[in-house]
Amino acid sequence: MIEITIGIAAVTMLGMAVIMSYILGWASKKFHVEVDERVEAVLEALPGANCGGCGYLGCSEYAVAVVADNAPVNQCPVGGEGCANEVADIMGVDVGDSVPNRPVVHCGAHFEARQGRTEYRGEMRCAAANLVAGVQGCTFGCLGFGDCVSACDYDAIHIEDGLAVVDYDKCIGCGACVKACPRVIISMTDFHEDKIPSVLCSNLDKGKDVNTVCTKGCIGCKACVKVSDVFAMDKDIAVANTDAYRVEQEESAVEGLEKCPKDCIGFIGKNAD
Amino acid sequence: MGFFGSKEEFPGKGSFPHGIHPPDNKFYSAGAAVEVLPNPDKVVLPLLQHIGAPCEPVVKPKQVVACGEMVGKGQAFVSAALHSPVAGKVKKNTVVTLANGRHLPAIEIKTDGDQVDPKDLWKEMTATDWSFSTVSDYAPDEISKLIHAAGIVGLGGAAFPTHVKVMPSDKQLIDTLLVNGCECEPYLTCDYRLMKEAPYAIVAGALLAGRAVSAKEIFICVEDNKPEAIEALERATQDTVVKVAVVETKYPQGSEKQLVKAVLDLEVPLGGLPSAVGVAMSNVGTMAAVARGVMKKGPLTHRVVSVTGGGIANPKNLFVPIGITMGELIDYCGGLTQDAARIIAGGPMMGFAFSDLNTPVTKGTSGITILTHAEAARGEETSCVRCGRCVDACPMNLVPTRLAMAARYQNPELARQYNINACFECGSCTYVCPANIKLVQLIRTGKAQVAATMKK
Amino acid sequence: MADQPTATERFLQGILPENPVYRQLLGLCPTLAVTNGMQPAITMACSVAFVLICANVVISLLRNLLKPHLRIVIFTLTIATFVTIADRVLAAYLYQMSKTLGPYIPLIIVNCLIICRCEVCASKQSPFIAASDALGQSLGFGLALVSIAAVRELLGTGGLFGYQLLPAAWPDWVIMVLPPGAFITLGLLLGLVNWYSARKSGGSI
Amino acid sequence: MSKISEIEGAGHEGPTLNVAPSPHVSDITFTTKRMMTDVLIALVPLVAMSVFVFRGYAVKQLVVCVVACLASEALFVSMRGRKITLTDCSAAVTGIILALSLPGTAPWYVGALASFVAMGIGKIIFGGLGMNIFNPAMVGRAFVMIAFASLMGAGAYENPAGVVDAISQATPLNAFKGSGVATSVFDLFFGFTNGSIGETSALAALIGGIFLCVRRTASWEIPVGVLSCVAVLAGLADLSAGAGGYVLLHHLFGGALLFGAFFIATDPVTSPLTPRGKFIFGAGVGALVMIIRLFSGYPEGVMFAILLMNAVTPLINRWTIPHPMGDA
Amino acid sequence: MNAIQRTNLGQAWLVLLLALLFGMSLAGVQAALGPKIEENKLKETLEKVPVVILGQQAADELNAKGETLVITPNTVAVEKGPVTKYYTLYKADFKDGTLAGWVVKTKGQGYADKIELLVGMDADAAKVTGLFILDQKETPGLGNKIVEDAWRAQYSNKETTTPFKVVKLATGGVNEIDAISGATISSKAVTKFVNQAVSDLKPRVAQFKDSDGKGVQ
Amino acid sequence: MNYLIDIVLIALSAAVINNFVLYYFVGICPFIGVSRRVDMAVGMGCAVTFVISIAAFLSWTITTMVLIPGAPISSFIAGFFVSKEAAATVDLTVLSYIVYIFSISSSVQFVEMYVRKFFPALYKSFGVFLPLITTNCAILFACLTIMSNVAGVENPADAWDLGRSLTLALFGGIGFTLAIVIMSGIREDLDLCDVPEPFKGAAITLVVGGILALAFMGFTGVDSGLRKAMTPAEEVAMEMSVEPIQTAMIEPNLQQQIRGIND
Repeated sequence: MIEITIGIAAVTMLGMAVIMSYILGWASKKFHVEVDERVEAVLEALPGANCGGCGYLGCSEYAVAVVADNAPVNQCPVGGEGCANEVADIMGVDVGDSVPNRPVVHCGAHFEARQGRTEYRGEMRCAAANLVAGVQGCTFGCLGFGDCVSACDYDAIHIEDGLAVVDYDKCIGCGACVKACPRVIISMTDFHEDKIPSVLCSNLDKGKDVNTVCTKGCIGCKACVKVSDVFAMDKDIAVANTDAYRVEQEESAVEGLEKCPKDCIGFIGKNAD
Repeated sequence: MGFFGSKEEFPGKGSFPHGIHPPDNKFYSAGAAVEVLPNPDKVVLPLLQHIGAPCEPVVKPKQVVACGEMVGKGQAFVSAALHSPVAGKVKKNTVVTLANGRHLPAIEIKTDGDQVDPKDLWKEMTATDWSFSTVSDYAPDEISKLIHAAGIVGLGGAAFPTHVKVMPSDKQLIDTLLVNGCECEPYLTCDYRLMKEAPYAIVAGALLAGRAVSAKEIFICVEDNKPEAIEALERATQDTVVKVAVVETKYPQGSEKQLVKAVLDLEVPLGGLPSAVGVAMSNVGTMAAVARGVMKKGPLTHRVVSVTGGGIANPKNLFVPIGITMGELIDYCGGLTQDAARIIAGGPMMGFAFSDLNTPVTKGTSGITILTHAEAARGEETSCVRCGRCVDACPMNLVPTRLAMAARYQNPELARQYNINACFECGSCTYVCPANIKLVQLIRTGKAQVAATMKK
Repeated sequence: MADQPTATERFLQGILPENPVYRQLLGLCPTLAVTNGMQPAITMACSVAFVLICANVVISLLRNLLKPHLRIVIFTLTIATFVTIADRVLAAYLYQMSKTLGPYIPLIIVNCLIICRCEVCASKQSPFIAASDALGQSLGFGLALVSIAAVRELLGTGGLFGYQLLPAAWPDWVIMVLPPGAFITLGLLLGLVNWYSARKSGGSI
Repeated sequence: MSKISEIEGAGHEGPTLNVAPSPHVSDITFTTKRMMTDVLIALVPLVAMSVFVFRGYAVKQLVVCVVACLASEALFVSMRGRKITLTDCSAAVTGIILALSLPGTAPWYVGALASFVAMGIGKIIFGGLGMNIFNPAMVGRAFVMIAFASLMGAGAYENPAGVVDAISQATPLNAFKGSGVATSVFDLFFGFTNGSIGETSALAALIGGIFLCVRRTASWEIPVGVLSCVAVLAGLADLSAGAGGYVLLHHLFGGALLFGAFFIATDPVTSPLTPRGKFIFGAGVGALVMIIRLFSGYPEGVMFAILLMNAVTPLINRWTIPHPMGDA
Repeated sequence: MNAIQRTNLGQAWLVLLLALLFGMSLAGVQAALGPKIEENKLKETLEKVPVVILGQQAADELNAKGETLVITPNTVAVEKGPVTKYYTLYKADFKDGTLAGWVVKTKGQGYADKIELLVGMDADAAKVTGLFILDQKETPGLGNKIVEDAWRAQYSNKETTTPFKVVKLATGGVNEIDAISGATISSKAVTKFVNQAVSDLKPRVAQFKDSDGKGVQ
Repeated sequence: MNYLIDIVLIALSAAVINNFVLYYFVGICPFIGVSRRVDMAVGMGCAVTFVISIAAFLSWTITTMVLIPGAPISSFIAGFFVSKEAAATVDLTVLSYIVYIFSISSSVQFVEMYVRKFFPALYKSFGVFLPLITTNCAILFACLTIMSNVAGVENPADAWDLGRSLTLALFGGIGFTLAIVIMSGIREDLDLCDVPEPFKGAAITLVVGGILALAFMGFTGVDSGLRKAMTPAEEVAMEMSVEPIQTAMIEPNLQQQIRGIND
């Protein structure tokens, strides 16, 4: 009796398995849909748990997103690091070896430097305050309400005395603050060295107009450009050529920095005072 | 409903759904007759005072310009020319920040040489001898060209170039011209004084504009809290096709979509202009400027500005050159009082607060409202309790709290679902909000977010 | 590939840092369903441990034979087999408990925790490592179940394992042993765990 | 410009200017606090009636719930490190509504736990005032209703040894569901029956509710939706099953219907935003109340109905986005 | 070889092998444990039969003596108009062959879910000897009080001549059952099932008096 | 009439009263994972409802045809080897779990491929949810419930037919959809709320789920209330009647006779 039950159980299971795999195999050929082979490859590399932990609807959607929309390769919580590396290999994404790309705030004015700052009674966010004239005299500089701070997931940017300051030890260069700034004074810059010189002003007006709104604004006097080739003029504002900057030029940059009558050039980055 | 207007005169109900009834506070300056300001030492003319493309300067520094000479040329179709209100010498190019936050290049002119007395201009305006009969002498496209040449834009606040509005068009037939004299903004009285003191110029302008668009009917729409203006206009419109439509005093009655609804019972399609339903609309001040621009060939160089509110020593209505700084106007009206709290370009509902008194008066500046601390008082912001007051107030039938929260929590998708772009920022929701949330400001940031995602 | 954790590390990881319930939110169905008492919770934890360990070891032994597109089928087959065995054993030796747990024992088959461990660990590691990983994960799962069950049973019946612990005047919060109590308890405990780990890493509320 | 520059000069006695977004004026007479005060005023007739009918029982519940609500709000808000905002009166409103929805016989810990849950799980966990999805008072009440079923169930309202007349009777709805006995409509209207301490008097609920609607603190669409839907369904039930002495008015005046319709369902935070949505919400509450009253094991369904409709409020909002003016 | 590999079945050889193995092993497990499980199922009911018929004390005494009742299960179908209701009726005999009593297994809709219960009757079905709730999911704290001894004891040793009746406050009437406070529905449901079972089976038990299990095999 | 009442009550019970998610806790993973947006929730709900119906059909068929003792197919096969009577006792229910999960995953895969090939638009809107469903407990739970009502019943007349099974599955799926759509609506609103940091995400979702479960408890007993309301009065009287209409049939019990407890 037991033998019979075991036998029939085995036959049933085998029969089912044969039928199912035959039908599925037939279907996979019959219903084959052409897809990007990288999608298939990524899908293979993913665990296939379809847990939705990546924020996409299952593994296949994530695979499509990786291939088509350049979604980050490390989103799979089930597969973890190993899986991320495999996916990265398929996609040919270069993970290491690049120069750190970090945000730079192009404004150096704290509260006391800002002329014509008024009491503002509105929504305390930069995006909102930017719509009201006269929150401060300068229409270019940092508003200091910290939209960038709330955009940062890494606690790497703070408002200090009315000015956004990046903490380069914590910053991972995700660029969220750049997107958050309504005045577009934060830009992503390659840090070839730990600290780089930067012109801490974004005011494009002529010197006279700058002076009426800020005591630390670039007035386009060209003092820095004259003594150092690190700096160049872009119409009425000086800019630091950070892409070409290397540590050997530090002395030259310091010279330009010291020449600035408005004290609006500084070093930024790790270990910068 | 109206004092004078009877229901039969226009198809609408004289009102629109929702809206609010803020105290109008027009008593400050309603009684003050328009005074003419003497020419200032200098004027600053920003190169973009209208909606559209900025104009190109046609003068060089140190050049001497005459009174009314063109200094900026509108190159694009939607643009307006700029004329100097004074004779003088062009100084170095400069930049100014307008009250609405725009940071722009500007032409500064130092007053020098032979001046036209602005009093004469005002006299011309208030004259009763505007000849209505000569209107038919002008061809429609000639009117439009003359308006373009005079650099006339909407003087109600939006500053849309008027020649575009009155351009005769085969595509969009216009039946009705609505002349907007509602002035629903509290405090402001410049349109009221103009209607009272210069009704004939307004009617002449309306007839000209009506001819330009071949309108069959012309209504001058006035709220029922301005009986004297209505009376003056009734007198001026006698024996003309122009009718005075009296509408309910309600904010924002002066908004174009709401006025079309109130007077003609038509709904302007979402995202469309009144022309989509065969309506052209223009402000009373614009009409007066049109009359002068067409009949006297005089460019738009001066306008009426109210300086009003509890924070100014002597509230006045002034006839001022465009380009004069706000500070001079305040100065002329006796300066600020001790409890002045906020200076606003425009009215308190949609105007822009500013702090730099060097901000120039532009074509769109209808007034300067100076509020005291008590008038500008606003409770501390608390949480939204979703009471729905803003929904009841919104003249566009939107859900402002949702729009604001979508903006605050940066959810442009939700904002779009709730039709954020239909909002024209009238401020009714913020006025009624019991939680004192800055709804309009948030909605404005939301619009920016939506625009940013649309671009992607 | 990065350094693979050792067997001990994997074991320890599973208990707290990668707790299947509190950190990975895996296997919530049984977590909610059987935690109205300590006894069913512990029985469930043991069943899951049995299935997880057996499945992990078997999959680990088969790992070189797995074909990518068929691996999930094989996982489910293996898991279902061991679940059936666990179910039958419970029915034979702990009949009342098996009745109490009802369909939640067979539902272990679709417990994401097990598929996840098979995928992440067992299909790539040797049987020993796989077993220690499974043990750690099941311990973590058990801990989570016991913690929830403790709160629910204590508040809901005034005692643990059926023994009265709180004073007799304690009014039993019947809701705690009912479905809403399960959701709310797990939600609050999850919040507590998040708060604690955030505080440890210096975040604020 | 001389005078202006004097005014502008910093540090002088001149006016202090500020800037703000438009609009620059606001209706300062109508604030959130005034809304809450309105609700408190509207609750006065109900509180008075409950104290009149239930005497000490009512006073005890009111004190326990209000104190517990204020204390838990303070506790939870300070746990989040936020400013304590007891002065907005919202916690007090929740406390009173919660107390009014409890039976007079319930022991003190029922009210205390309900308040604690209402504030914690019903309100603060969602972010505090204005953020909660469910009506906090109803979350608290539902929690204790299930937790202490024997103290909160229909039968528990009766206490033969009670010193107050009302409390020794069965609640009207339970009397009907259990044994088919219909209480007189007169008693239901004035409130001389047993029940949750605040729900008995239809008259008091009507007075307070109409006050709220007139003040526009509550939207009239919701009570109208609830009552019209209940009236229609109760009428149909009467017609189909034969009233058994229990008529439409019993359904309208009995139980917590009026109290719920005017005071709990109208909670603006947890009801839809638009007038149309509010009416749908009200009608949904009415329908669920009747389903639960007629078919389920519970004699009364106002609490469950409101919680269920609170849950679908986001969906109602989503599906009743008004068409802006000019949108075809 | 390649041809085989390319076919679907060839690819899935491991699946097939495992299916075969697992199927066999499961059948083996079932064969080993199946009887035990079946026994558990029966025991669950049968264990209660002496208690329900004789009462806890007498059952314990019997147990202490090492004696057991001989229990014969029967299925009874009662047709009531369109519906047919099935009961499991257990006949319990003492070792000496005398009839000890009857136990009916019945179930029906309670407040939350089905309630399954055993009703014991004496040899003539003249008295209800006891009640046992096998399975219920009534509200904890309220309806689930039906399992408590004190409440169930109300049914013991009551004549079956009048149906049981649920009352809120017992007035001392015949066969009155005190409702559980706040759980009238559960109390009524159980009482209804008892009344039904008694009325349906009381006239039938005589037909089973002769069946001793062997007879009906 | 009775059958109809049965169907209505099974449907109501599965969809609302004993909601799969809020009462039985099955399908919690997608309930928390895929409830962030309403349109996703609707897609997920539809996909689950669809698959659960297919799975119910398969499991009912396999259970009655193959697994239960005396099932036609297995006893036919067994009949080759042993006597008819012995073949009828072959009990394969031990295989049920493995067979169910096997058929669920295969049918999901099949449906996914089919939809993807022939209805790409449909696939885009709800097909992407299909693979997520294999590991959704709700499907297996429905199969198990059907099994316990087919194989575990004592009286053959109580065993569910295909209609009841499909009703359970379909309305179980609808109940799941209801719960997940309500939850997604709430979660979209929660995005605009200042939820304390530790509670963001799954924790607040679970708490909301708890309150939802609380609210759904209001429906407890609606099924018996409805049954009472729907059953004609004379039938109630008949069921309660003391005298059966027809003579009772006597059937030998199939169960093995057990003597005493300790044998």
